[in-house]
Amino acid sequence: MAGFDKVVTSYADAMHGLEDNMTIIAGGFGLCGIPEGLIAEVKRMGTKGLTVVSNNCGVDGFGLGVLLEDKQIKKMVSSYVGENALFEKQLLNGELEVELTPQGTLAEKMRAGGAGIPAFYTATGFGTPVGEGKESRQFNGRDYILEEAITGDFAIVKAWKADRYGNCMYRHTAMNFNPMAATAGKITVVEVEEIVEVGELEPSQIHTPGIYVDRVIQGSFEKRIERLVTSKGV
Amino acid sequence: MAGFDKVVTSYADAMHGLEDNMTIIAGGFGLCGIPEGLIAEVKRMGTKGLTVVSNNCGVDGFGLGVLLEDKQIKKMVSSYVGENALFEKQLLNGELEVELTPQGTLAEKMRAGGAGIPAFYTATGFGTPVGEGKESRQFNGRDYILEEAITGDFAIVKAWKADRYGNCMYRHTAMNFNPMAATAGKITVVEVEEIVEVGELEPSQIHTPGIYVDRVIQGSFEKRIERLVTSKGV
Amino acid sequence: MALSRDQIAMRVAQEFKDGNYVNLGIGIPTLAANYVPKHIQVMLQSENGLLGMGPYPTEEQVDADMINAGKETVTAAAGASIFNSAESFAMIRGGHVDFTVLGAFEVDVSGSIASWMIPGKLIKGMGGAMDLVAGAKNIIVTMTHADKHGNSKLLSACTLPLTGVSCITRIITDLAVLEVKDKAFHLRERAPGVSIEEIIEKTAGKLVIDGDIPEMTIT
Amino acid sequence: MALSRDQIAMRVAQEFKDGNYVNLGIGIPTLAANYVPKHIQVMLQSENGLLGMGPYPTEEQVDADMINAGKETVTAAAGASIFNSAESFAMIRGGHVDFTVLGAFEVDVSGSIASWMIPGKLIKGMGGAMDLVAGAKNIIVTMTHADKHGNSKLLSACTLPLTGVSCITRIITDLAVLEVKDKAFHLRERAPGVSIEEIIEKTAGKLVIDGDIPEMTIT
Repeated sequence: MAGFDKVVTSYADAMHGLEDNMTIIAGGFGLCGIPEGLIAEVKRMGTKGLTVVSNNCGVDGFGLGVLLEDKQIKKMVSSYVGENALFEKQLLNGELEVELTPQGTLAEKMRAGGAGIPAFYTATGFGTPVGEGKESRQFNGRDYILEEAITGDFAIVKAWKADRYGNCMYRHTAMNFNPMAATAGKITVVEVEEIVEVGELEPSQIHTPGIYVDRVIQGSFEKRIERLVTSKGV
Repeated sequence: MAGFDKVVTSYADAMHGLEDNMTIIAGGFGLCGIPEGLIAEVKRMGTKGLTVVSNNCGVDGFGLGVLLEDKQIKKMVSSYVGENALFEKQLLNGELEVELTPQGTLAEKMRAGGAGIPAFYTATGFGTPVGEGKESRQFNGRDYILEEAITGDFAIVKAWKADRYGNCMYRHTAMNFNPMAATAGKITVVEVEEIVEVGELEPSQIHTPGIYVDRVIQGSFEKRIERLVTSKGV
Repeated sequence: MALSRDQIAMRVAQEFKDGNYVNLGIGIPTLAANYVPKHIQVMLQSENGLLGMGPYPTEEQVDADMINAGKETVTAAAGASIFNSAESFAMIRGGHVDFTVLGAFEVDVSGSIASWMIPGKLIKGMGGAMDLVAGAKNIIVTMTHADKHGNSKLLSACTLPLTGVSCITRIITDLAVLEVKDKAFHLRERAPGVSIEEIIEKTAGKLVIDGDIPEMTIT
Repeated sequence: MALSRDQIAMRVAQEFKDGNYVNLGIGIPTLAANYVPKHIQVMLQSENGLLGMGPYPTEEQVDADMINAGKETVTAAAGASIFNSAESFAMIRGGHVDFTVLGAFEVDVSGSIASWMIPGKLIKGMGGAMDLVAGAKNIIVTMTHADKHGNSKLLSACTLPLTGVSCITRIITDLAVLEVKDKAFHLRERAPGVSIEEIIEKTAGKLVIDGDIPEMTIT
């Protein structure tokens, strides 16, 4: 690797440095826009005691759900985790901890983590269990709570196209949490559908500038659909 | 106007509702990406006592600088105002007030204003005159100050292309503060180089979704260059 | 007669004005999209990052990368925009979405809402609901007036953990349209054939009935 | 001999490592871009929203919509990205830029810097300087060691209003390279032909000289 060339050719290189008890921030919404190969590599590595920050925890047997099978996740920070029987079981057993965070607050916490903002005020969650134990305060007569930023040892991200410098574009709603996750990792790894030549992406159309990205790997994706609904019905 | 069609055909309609003592947030960096025709309309209207939030105040005779000629600006919130002799004169006379705000803090304050975040912590300005009188606080052993959001009665924005629904794209570095300004106005007016058909812009390439935009007007732009430098020199 | 789910959705759709940006929650709220009056245009926001949600795709159009907040495959309408989750919630929390319609377990006379968690049952999470109730300019709650056992869902004070405090101003149930203000439910309309007495009986929180209460027009 | 502006820029450029993202302030810092060693690649960030700044344009390439933070016409290099000002400063304040190089009026032994305001003179504003010193991982200050009147700019405590507190770790002047730590300036290199005595004389703040101080290599 020289200069700004961030392409790695093995998943072992892509996730090199991941250790027990680290925090991983993962892009994706449900099964849409998830770094499938990077998740598979974390499973292969068998790393334990992970804190995983992601809007959801996949489903049984796919997405982040596979990391539950060998009890690799110690704590999940998510807004919604209701798609997963194994998750439920480990939660009830006390083998897994969950920190439920409103979806918008979660996205903003990741952005703040990447942007050097240690904390921000939001109305979301005031007066609810989410606000308990958090500082609250009024601005212009309205109540807000203080929420702190999230950063991770690793961020794992799924993009559509990236150039060798790590400039990324996302496709349709597979963007979701990926751009924020990309900014918030000490080491940010992007798994992409297509690696393109430097200069091929229009500068003002790049969703994630390469400065946030440490490693890029060519992936292949199953792209499982969670709820197939067509104009003919479910 | 019906449904989501936001196109207006006169500058009077574009700035309708602007009154004395209102706050205007203006996009642009120096003379790059400024809503030239909307500024001219504010001058024509003669509205007084304005608070203008913009990274700079143009130059003598161009950009926001023209609003100084008839003393329309009461207060300027900017990061850098050193390009303007009339500005200097009115400041020294006490006819004009200036609130100097670090450039990144200014951009973030606008974003926060649009995003429903009333305040955020930043390291920028701690221990400097910018931090004086502001609450400060440590997170992870580092000092930060609390900065509050900015919103405006009007936001005036310059875009490259917009469709009739107000979806905008910006060109090159003429983007700058425009996307944040667009989110922070009670009424957001966008002056564009080209109005395109709805559906012509690729959804994931839109920089400013139309939900932030109230009015769109076709402009024509001089695009004056502040510092022409070529590979042959200045 | 109590309204059906589709009839509640029809009544909800009457609230929309031409040019409104609307976020519809899962369930009855989503059905409202089918009943938007023909002469107006609304744009649907899906909090996973899509403004301008179109109809469900044909089999040929199905794309795993194009889903809504319910994780269903969808399409983008002409004039749609797609953005990241922080931007999506900036839009919501910044008050740019005109209407949010969502379901609830309970609403009380101060406009507080409980919609995401029943202690003792498995907690799935709040998703974007807390952000939506904190951010939208107008929130409409749709729900049945009472639960299966006949217990009112319109209370003096919510008993379940809250989703948001003092944020609900309008409720559309299978029996009535109510406004929430001054620490009371104000009855505005009743479902066709539903008596004032039934509504009184099934409303546990303070109910104000001012003058004649018209029947809803469901079309 | 004291270094020329270009020689200071040459020495600054030696600090860069292959793959660094660098923000260069106006003046001497900008010159450093001309002296990046051939075998390494750096990418220039311009805080108005451009990562991957290229050379000045030819007359044909000039585009009013493509400028740098100094408001000069520029070009975008291959692999550049362009973004809004909030994103640009998220990048800076989030610590993603490896190096910031900027000028200063004064630096003190605790690493505080004054660079934007001289009371009594017209205040033009701090632009992005306060954000840059708060955000970059490594900051290099370039300046003359003393002002025109021979007064040291390396002080025990800054006398002018600050740009940032305890953020400067490295200073490159026309006379020396110094590290700032443990409440002192540590002399690391001296300009060719400049005596230790001259540096001592022109450094008002505590100066630590450990062992032999090599001359800079300026190429």
